[in-house]
Amino acid sequence: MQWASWSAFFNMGGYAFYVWFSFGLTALCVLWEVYALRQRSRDALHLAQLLAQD
Amino acid sequence: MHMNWFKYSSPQTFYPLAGKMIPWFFWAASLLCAVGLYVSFAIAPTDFQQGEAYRIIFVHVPAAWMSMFIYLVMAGWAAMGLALNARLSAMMAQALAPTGAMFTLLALVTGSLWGKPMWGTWWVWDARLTSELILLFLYLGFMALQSSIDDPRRADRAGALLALVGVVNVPIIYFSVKWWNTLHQGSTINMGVAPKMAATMLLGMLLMALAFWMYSVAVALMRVRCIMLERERSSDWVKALSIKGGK
Amino acid sequence: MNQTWLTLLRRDLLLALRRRSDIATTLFFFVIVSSLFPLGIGPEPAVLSSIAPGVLWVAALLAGMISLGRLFAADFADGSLEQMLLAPQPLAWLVSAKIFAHWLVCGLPVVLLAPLIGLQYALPNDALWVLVYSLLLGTPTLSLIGAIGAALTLGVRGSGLLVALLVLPLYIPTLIFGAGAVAASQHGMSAEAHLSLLAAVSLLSLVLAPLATAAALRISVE
Amino acid sequence: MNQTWLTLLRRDLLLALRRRSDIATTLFFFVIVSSLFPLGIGPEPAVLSSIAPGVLWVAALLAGMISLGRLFAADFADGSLEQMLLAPQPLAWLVSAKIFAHWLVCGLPVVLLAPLIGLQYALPNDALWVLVYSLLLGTPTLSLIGAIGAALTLGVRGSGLLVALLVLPLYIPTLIFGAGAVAASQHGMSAEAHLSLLAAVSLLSLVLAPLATAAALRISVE
Amino acid sequence: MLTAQGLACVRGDRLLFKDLGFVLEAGSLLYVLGENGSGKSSLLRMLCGLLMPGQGEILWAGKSIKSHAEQYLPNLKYLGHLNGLKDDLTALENLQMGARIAGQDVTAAAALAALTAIGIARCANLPVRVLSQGQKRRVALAALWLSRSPLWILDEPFAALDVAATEVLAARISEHLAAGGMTILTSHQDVPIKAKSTVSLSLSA
Amino acid sequence: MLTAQGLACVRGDRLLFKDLGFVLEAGSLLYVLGENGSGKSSLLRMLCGLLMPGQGEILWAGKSIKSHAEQYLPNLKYLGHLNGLKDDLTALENLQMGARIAGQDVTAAAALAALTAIGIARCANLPVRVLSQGQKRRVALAALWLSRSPLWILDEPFAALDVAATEVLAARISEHLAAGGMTILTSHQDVPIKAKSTVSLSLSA
Ligand code: HEM
Ligand SMILES: Nc1ncnc2c1ncn2[C@@H]1O[C@H](COP(=O)(O)OP(=O)(O)OP(=O)(O)O)[C@@H](O)[C@H]1O
Ligand SMILES: Nc1ncnc2c1ncn2[C@@H]1O[C@H](COP(=O)(O)OP(=O)(O)OP(=O)(O)O)[C@@H](O)[C@H]1O
Ligand SMILES: [Mg+2]
Ligand SMILES: [Mg+2]
Repeated sequence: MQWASWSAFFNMGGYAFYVWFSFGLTALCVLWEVYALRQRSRDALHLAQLLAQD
Repeated sequence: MHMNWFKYSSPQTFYPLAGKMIPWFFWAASLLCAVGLYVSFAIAPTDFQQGEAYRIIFVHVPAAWMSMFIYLVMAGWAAMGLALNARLSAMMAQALAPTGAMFTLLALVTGSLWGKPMWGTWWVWDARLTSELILLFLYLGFMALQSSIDDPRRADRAGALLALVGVVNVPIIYFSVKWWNTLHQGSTINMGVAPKMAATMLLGMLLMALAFWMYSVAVALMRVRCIMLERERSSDWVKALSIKGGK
Repeated sequence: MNQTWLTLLRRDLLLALRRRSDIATTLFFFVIVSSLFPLGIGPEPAVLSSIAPGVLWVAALLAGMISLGRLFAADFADGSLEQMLLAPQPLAWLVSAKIFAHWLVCGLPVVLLAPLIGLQYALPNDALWVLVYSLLLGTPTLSLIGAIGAALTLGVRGSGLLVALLVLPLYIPTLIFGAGAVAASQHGMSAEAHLSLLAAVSLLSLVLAPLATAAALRISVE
Repeated sequence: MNQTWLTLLRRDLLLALRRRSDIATTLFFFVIVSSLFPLGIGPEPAVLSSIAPGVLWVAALLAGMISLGRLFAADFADGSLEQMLLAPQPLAWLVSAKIFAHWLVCGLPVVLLAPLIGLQYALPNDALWVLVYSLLLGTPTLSLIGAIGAALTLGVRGSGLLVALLVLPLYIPTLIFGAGAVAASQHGMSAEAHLSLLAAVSLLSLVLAPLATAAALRISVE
Repeated sequence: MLTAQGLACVRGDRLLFKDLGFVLEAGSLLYVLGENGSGKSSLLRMLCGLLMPGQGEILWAGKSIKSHAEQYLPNLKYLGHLNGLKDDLTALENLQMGARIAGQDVTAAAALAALTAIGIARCANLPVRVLSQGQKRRVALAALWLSRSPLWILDEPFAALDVAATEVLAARISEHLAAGGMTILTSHQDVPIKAKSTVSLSLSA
Repeated sequence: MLTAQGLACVRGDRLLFKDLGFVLEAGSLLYVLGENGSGKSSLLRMLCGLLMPGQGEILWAGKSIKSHAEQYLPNLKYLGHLNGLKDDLTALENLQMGARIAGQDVTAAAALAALTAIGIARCANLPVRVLSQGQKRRVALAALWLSRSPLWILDEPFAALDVAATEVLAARISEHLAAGGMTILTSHQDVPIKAKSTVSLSLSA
């Protein structure tokens, strides 16, 4: 383990913004994609249900 | 054998099958990601030239790899869809595109975030950066074409053809951009100069790339399920499914 | 009066939202066109930054122009346009709602994205801000003037090229003042004069363009 | 085989002749776009001449792209396209006649006019010649690759913008080699390498594009 | 009261009709007949002010509809060959927004009631894109249940409708006429509509 | 001999027909009937190879028209809803160039004779743009007088034609059938055509 402390870890040798932004953005994109797909599948099923009642 | 393939390539049977596979891929992705992150942050040593900023490669490079890999896979599915007139293949191609575009965008953004501390600028018209940007355009063209054709079968086939044309062009574009860049000798910065990587760094990148790969499969399967539902919304199996609540 | 206007605006925005890829296309056209120039001209940051104002503004112009096809064509094809013509409100007023929606959907994203492309062209920070201001003042003019061209070429064969011919010459003052503002700030001068001229052109077209567009629509719908 | 090909070519040229304004429009678009830059960038000859290769080539690219709408759309609308699909000759072969006609009508005039615009950009004589050669070698590729995009977007909503998105990224190698050739000769280097690469891209697209276009047409006509 | 005097229509280089005139009083129905291409739609568009007459004048309450458009248009409900629906909006949204753009405030409940009246309440929340031709036409026609305009101009309203919907619509038109409204109609079918007075106007190609 | 087996057609998400099959022998006529939107045009385009069947196969002389297109297409003359005429060319130019593109050499005299046969020789040198709908249709149909293909596929050929032209065309089709040709036809009118054998195929919407 090469981090003296948690704050050193979060500081990333002064590059915190760049590193955490990169990882954070990636995480955000991934989570958003999964969420959007769940929503889309729900919508599609809902529409099918409306059509089924027709 | 091929009987089986045709059986599973019908949406009705593939839909539940994909549903069963998705959690496995997600678990694999999470696990690989956890280990990969541990390696990237806890084990991989600090780079003596770039300091901690280099840790961005653990998302940047896997994302860049995936962006190219997914394009190839997409073109493969597209070719198969065209050749065999298989609906599922075309749907897979369509399902992969947004994820590929997302990774391309991530590669661009994380690359910029890396470039700022390393080069002092967010962007240079370097060959690799430029061709990554063009790859993004190719993805977007594919998606835009598919979404603006209303007839799904036609959209599939038109998209597949475009993907194939793109795949022929990707190497040409890549080499032309490279050549353009070396000729103008504009940027002295070259990504090739990155120092020889330590084995642990490589391991971290590989693990993250594998995690992204598993994630891509899971997400593509989710999306293909959505596409099936939307396309076959008036078929009996989707109606039955929707009344059961989508399980 | 306001209710009809707001409804039209809301409807057009809702439609754009339901077809998100349409918004993206204009934006990416802007991005692609402005990325073509470095490929043609070469990657040296100094050269690029010196031509950036002109190039970015021309790209915005072309993106604005090429998206005009969407302004009235769909309404014309599905009959909502004739319903709009029969609404009791003054047509020019309703038209302004549609133009505003078009700007929100096609112009504003370009304004917001432009600084990012400006970064790729190694524009200094101040110039980036002026770029945003100038686009903010100038792109509405593009939508306003473009609407006249779009209305005139409704239902005409090969309308894409025709609209370009009609509209591009009218865009020239906007281009000159817009690019001039950015270039001025790049050279350490004040961009105010250019920006106020740009605002003046905007105001003028804000007053006149809806009237001209309304007249053109009446002709095209016959 | 040849007779059908020649008839198609003759028919398309005859049609272009009967509608001369169509030829003029592409040309004017090229002229307008390439004249926008001096307006946006400023009149210094040194700057202009250094960006001329890129700007002229991008203008040629955009003019080529914007004229694509005419390649198949009219035939699609009036039913001649389906008759062409039912001709006993290989479709790709027939398509090549149409593409050639398109190039003669939209590409060649641009090639011929380009040196004039080049003069306005203070390009030296040698570079002007290289500009003509490079356009002569490169514009056919624009028509060829563009044909694929035009065929894919036939009858599609908002096809003008879409075709731009599809086709512009594929134009990039042509742009790079074409503008590179002119820039090389401007800097006193030999343009041969660029020109031969341009020719290679042309040849490759000459072989592949008609096939892809034919496949795309079959898909679009369904 | 709508009056037309000496109307003439030229399309391309063909004269479709000339010297056409009529007076339409409250409660009466005008049937415009003629073959394909005889100029029925052109006449109706003229009466809306969408098409300028080659000659002649159209008056609403004695005033030219051209120069007094603001007074005329609130009294008019026009339905052409095209439905004027947005594919990406739902039936309900289309109906409600359409009414608002025509300057009329309509609640969701009222719009739903109109859709119910013409028998497509079930499709209220579906995007119009997925509806069949006849269903789309019904959504467009549902606006007639919301309309408070005295003058209706309907171009082939029965096209693409099945028997049930045709009856419902005919009943609605009769009701409108009974309440003192006016209707101008073209149709290739023969649909019985009750009216105080019915005038037929025949255009020959 | 044209054979269709187990054809199915899906447009959008609707199944228009399935399990459709027939055999068409030399000298016989196939009438395709059905309402608007029932899939007649789609079927005809399938038989030309313009539309891929969702299922099933189409054989010409026992060989798939898909894989043996070069052998099939010279035997086929198709006329769809669209006339395939160029507005800016004259009737004569259109006819002659159309035949050449279909791989057939046709002299101006022969083309003029065809135009005479269908009664629009007078319009031969006018650009098609100025012709009326029915005249345009006749120019397109004149190609049938030049055609040497045994199989004709005609989508509503009588639409927009007046009585005289309808008779001339019906006679031409009968003659073609008598000479051992085959014809597939859709029409909303009832036009008598003499044939060795006539088959009706009814599509239901
Ligand atoms: C917007 C900026 C950037 C983009 C679009 C970008 C794009 C890419 C791409 C596409 C790859 C994969 C190429 C391959 O594996 O052959 C890659 C890998 C890589 N990039 Fe970047 N990059 C950017 C910025 C940077 C910066 C600033 C650096 C470091 C100074 C960098 C260092 C690397 C390294 C070391 C690799 C791995 C190379 C290898 O594994 O062969 N990149 N990048
Ligand atoms: N915009 C136009 N320009 C020129 N001519 C037109 C235009 N619109 C219609 N026409 C012509 O005017 C004539 C009358 O058209 P109109 O649509 O009024 O006929 P209609 O009686 O409504 O026919 P239908 O029963 O088919 O609806 C037709 O011959 C048509 O070709
Ligand atoms: N390109 C297409 N994409 C999706 N659906 C289509 C397409 N073309 C036609 N359809 C639909 O297929 C159905 C059949 O169309 P088709 O043109 O074959 O009917 P038809 O029997 O020829 O009708 P008509 O008598 O009006 O000519 C219609 O419901 C139509 O809306
Ligand atoms: Mg009509
Ligand atoms: Mg039909």
